[in-house]
Amino acid sequence: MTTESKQSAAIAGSGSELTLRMYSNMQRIRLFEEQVNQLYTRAVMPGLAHLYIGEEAVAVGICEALRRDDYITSTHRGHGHCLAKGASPDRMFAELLGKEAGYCKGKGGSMHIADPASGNLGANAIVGGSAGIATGAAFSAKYRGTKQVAVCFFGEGALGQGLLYEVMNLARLWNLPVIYVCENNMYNEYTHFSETTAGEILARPAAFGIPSESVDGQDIRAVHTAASRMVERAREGNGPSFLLANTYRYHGHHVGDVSREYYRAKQEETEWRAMRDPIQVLTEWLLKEKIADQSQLDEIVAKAKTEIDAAVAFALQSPFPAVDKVGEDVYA
Amino acid sequence: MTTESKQSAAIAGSGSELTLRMYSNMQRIRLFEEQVNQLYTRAVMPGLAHLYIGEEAVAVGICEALRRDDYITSTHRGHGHCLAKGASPDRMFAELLGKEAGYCKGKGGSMHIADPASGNLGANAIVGGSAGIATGAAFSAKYRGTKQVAVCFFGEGALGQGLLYEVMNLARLWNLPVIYVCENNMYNEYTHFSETTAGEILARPAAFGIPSESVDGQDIRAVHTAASRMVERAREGNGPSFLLANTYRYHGHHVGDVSREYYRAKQEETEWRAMRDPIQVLTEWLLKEKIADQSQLDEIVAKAKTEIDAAVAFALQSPFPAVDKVGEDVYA
Amino acid sequence: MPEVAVRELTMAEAVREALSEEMRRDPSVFIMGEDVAEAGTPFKVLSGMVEEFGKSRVIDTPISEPGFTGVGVGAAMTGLRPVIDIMFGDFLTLIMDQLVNQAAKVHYMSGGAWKVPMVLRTTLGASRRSAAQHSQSLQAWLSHVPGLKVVLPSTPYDAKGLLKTAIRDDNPVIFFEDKMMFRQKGPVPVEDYTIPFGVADIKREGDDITLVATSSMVQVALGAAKMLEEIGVSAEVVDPRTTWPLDEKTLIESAQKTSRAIVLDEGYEKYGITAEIASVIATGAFYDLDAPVKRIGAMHVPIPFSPPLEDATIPTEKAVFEAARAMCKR
Amino acid sequence: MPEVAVRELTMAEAVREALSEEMRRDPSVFIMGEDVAEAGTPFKVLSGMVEEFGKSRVIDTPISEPGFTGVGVGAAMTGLRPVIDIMFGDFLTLIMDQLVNQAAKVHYMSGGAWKVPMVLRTTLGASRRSAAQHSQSLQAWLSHVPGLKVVLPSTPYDAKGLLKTAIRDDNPVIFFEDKMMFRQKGPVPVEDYTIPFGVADIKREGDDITLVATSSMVQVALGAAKMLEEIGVSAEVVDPRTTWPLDEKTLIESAQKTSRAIVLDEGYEKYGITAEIASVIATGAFYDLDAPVKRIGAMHVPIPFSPPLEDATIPTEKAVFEAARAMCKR
Ligand SMILES: Cc1ncc(C[n+]2csc(CCOP(=O)(O)OP(=O)(O)O)c2C)c(N)n1
Ligand SMILES: Cc1ncc(C[n+]2csc(CCOP(=O)(O)OP(=O)(O)O)c2C)c(N)n1
Ligand SMILES: [Mg+2]
Ligand SMILES: [Mg+2]
Repeated sequence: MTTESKQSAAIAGSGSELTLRMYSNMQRIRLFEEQVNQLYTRAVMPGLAHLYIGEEAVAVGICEALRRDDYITSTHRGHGHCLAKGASPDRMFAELLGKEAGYCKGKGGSMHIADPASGNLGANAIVGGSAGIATGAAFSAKYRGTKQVAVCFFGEGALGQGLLYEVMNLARLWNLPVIYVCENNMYNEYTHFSETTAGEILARPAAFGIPSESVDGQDIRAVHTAASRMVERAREGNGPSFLLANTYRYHGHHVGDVSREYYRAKQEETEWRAMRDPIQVLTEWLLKEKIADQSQLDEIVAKAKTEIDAAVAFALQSPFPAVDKVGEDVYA
Repeated sequence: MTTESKQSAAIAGSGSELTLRMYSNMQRIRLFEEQVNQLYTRAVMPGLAHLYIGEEAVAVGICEALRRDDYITSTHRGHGHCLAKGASPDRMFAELLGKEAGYCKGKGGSMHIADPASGNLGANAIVGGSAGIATGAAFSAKYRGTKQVAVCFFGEGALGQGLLYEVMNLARLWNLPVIYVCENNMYNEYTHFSETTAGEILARPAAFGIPSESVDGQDIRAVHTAASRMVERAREGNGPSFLLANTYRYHGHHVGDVSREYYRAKQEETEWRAMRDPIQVLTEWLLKEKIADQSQLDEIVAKAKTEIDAAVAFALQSPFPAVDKVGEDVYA
Repeated sequence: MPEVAVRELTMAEAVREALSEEMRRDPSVFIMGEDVAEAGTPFKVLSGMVEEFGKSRVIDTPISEPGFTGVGVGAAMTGLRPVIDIMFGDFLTLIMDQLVNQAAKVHYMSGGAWKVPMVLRTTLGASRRSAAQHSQSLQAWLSHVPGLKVVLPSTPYDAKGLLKTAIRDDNPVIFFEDKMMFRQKGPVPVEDYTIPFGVADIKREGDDITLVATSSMVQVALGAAKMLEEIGVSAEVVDPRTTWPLDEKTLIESAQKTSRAIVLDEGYEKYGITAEIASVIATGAFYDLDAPVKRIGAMHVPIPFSPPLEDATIPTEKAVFEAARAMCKR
Repeated sequence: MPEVAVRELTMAEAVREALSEEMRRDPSVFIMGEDVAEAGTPFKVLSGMVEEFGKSRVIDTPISEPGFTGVGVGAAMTGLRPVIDIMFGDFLTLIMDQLVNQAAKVHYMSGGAWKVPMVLRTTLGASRRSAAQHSQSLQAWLSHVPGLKVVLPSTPYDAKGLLKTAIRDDNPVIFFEDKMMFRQKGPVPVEDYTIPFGVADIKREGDDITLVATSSMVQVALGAAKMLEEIGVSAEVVDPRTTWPLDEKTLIESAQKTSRAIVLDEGYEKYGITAEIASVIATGAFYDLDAPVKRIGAMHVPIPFSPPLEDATIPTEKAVFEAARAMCKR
């Protein structure tokens, strides 16, 4: 499988199966999230969810540079990471609806989906809470000599958590194969990141001796190229890196956050959607480079739609866990 | 009092009352600590203590740039900070012996001495634990418009605590009058700081946009000059700074740490004592500049010795708190 | 209380009114936390306050709970009265050092020289389908710590009066608000009033059994009491209102009167609030009890997301009713 | 236990032996913490281990408790068995999020998909003149949390057997060692053995009163039992050994037999370990108790530095003796 990631690194930026797979996965995430929003508005989904729409290129561009047995840790806004790393939509929807068939038997929900089969150590509802776990997975990979890599996804709000600096220091001291991916969508909930973040973001990892880059998070080929470099570095034993991906969430902080004018301008939203949409950016490139024509792309979307619709149907019809399951899985 | 600090800043580096006062205060701290060591070996002092011997120039050089109503937070190695900020040895010794006359009525001990009268918010036995308190005192000074400054003393080991990065970010965002003083004596207990600290120390505050300098912590005139600049900056409303003072502790991590060969070479200790002693460095300068002759300096030491001996005597003869005092001061 | 003008306020409005009145009264009071200003917190408890008091007194922070709680401690030591906002009680895990090793101990360790007049507002309670990291009720941890005071209001009236007392108190006070109660209405007098700490409130008088309940569980107890009434069991509902200081006397006297007691709290039952209160009653009313004191708290599992599972972990009116019925042999 | 070769080891030696044997047996076990390698911890508990196992398995860390505890959680999820060393139990305040919101919940939140076989060794206990931030016994907090197991050994024999069980357990286990007991000797068999969790140990048989004691308090209880013997009171000393899981049956049966119980723990008494155990006994032995269950824990004050004051805050043999004498009406 190493070869796959080597190859993907090599051919990133050129036309390829990979690029079409990335196109497909971004579409799958977007369709997945649109369904989540539906399920919420239709009051079928318990609780809330944080949509990844607008940020698809980050999760997909990075996860396509990983092996299936590499690790990721995810966040409250984690559906995109989970799908990109290889989870299937049916069990994800089932989890979001609290059903027995869900990845966590309904016990975790949207903010805690995890999947050992695809190396997903889990979403986390504590901002920055998984920085230690990702770093520990990298420590473990090095200790066991498996050449696995760990990716820690977090929003720029997690830059406020001291834990991140503690583990970046450890990762550099011990030369661990971990990549810290900061998804800067510019908002910590309802507060602009400029009000919460002093100095230069990239100077923070640099202060611990960790190589860092920033990338246009809406350009999946750029994300994938940068990620592939960092994955190689980690796999070769050259230690941690930090990737700052500048991106934007189209929807509210969570599905219930609908009137947003008090913290961000409608125009800002429309501009990003119109000019910086990651799917559109890749579409234009694919067509320009003649890697695919519109009909092929439509076909991909149609396939994705079928898959997602079927997944929702599966989740809706599958049963809740029996109440007596509540006491199971507390202890291994 | 502002004038005093202005003045001290101005005349730092030239001969002066100030320089002789700094000489005297370094001697007082050293004599104080030698007595603490005695009290421990004579088994008169309960528990342990962390001696400041070798690091005197840092506390004195910085505190001489402060007003009495400025704030400091201190550490487990805090006797030097406490004396330098203006506490008196008699009540300090009384506290170290757990006596009623101590600054904390015996309830705090060596690791928790505090003194509102001299702006000492307290020593802290949690490494890095006072970073929030110092930053909060600076926030308060700004909120109340008092032009007070807060100094946060901590050892380089506290660079491992995430809290420090959280509050440096806040201090820069809110432009708070706080100075973070990292006393790098090269050891976190029994581990060399190079094993625990990745990257460049000064790059850490810089990453949060905080101006930083490093200084020879054994040259009190250099420490005082740098500190005075930072105090002025804070007082003028220009926000936080970070001072890295490179220094060395002559004794063990605590009074009981006597066989140290397994973590540091005897030669390293002797070299620092012989070539980098802060008192000796200042003495030579004072004599060379003819600011004082040996007899004047001997007189200062004699006075200091008398003061410290009297303080010890006072503490030894003063009573323990009555047992029924144990339940007082839990709630204000 | 005397005849005064009274109107209905939600719990959120009562909290906001208490904060606003205290901030008008005392310029040293300020609010600090995540999304407290324009957003007025995700629960909208503070809506409008930044408009009145400005960004210098209603302060948005980065997502740095230990950092800004520490700033609160230092500000409190130096002349201010911070009200720190911790969005979810689950995040107390991040600030235990600042609360327990710093705020709670400063006054004692300094021999009374420094004090920490800080209020820390946070939330408790499950059943919002928020899963294991956003649903805990961790009041037991803080009630265990000398130097802290712990407040658990169960009505808008209590919330306003207790919060004013908390802000005027010279010690660190942890103030827990039930997320599910924010929209619940109750009568609140127009006049200024405070409620002393350590004074339990009898929410309902009764003779056959005592239901001691905190915060969110007071409504559950009152609901169970109604059901019990229908089968002829008269239940007394007692709300300690503060777990530290704890009004042991009122709890014990009620149990002595009814000779039976059930203790309810939404925190985990094991080693929780119910353990302390049950043991206080079992000791204080030892010679009057007809049955062992019964404890009902959250099931000993992380709180699950799935609605049927989550509902099974929280004490319900029905569970309390059944337990009480059994104790009263009906 | 059967006839086996036995020698005297200190508590520190027993802990070290358990760790060393498990590390020889299982290469996935490693130790991580501050000054654990060459220094062998400030208490010298791990002296010599780095020489045998090397720096890749006995790992010195920066002073980053939340960071390296988090690394432990991630390592445990991915095939290793970390033993994390937290020098003073007081520093648990810094890692509550990693322990409570992460380690304790990962297995449940993932529906059993991931597990966290991690041991966290830390210390408890006062009377070392270390003052308020280096003397606490915070086991009550962790016993309150579903998903964690909590171990409190009181002898070298128990320490070795329980630590081996902890390392082989697939769940996060918090293992508390009393700093004052490290040099205390006791018999430890040469052969490999483990001690199951949730099984209390009767340290001394007796008929008139039950003294339930944890960790450091077991010696206090045994001392008091000796004094009681002299006045003709036969005390039974029961050590739960683990507060979660808790062997309620043995505790209750002992109290039923003696009809009187005192519960001892060095943590703060209020909302502490003694509350849960006292309430379990008061309920389980309700119809057999001649007197209310008595609780004796640390005084509700931050632990003072001054020797006469500190000594007044900790349960003593004399205090236990007096309480027991009064309960037995002698
Ligand atoms: C420790 C902690 N503090 C606060 C919260 C509440 N909260 C949930 S998401 C969020 C904002 C996170 O912003 P960011 O990290 O940028 O992620 P984004 O939502 O933008 O993807 C906050 C404050 C939390 N879950 N955890
Ligand atoms: C949070 C925390 N972790 C560990 C300790 C134990 N400890 C006390 S001092 C010390 C080393 C501190 O080193 P440094 O900060 O460089 O200060 P120095 O002793 O060198 O002055 C440690 C690890 C502590 N007191 N607090
Ligand atoms: Mg964001
Ligand atoms: Mg040091």
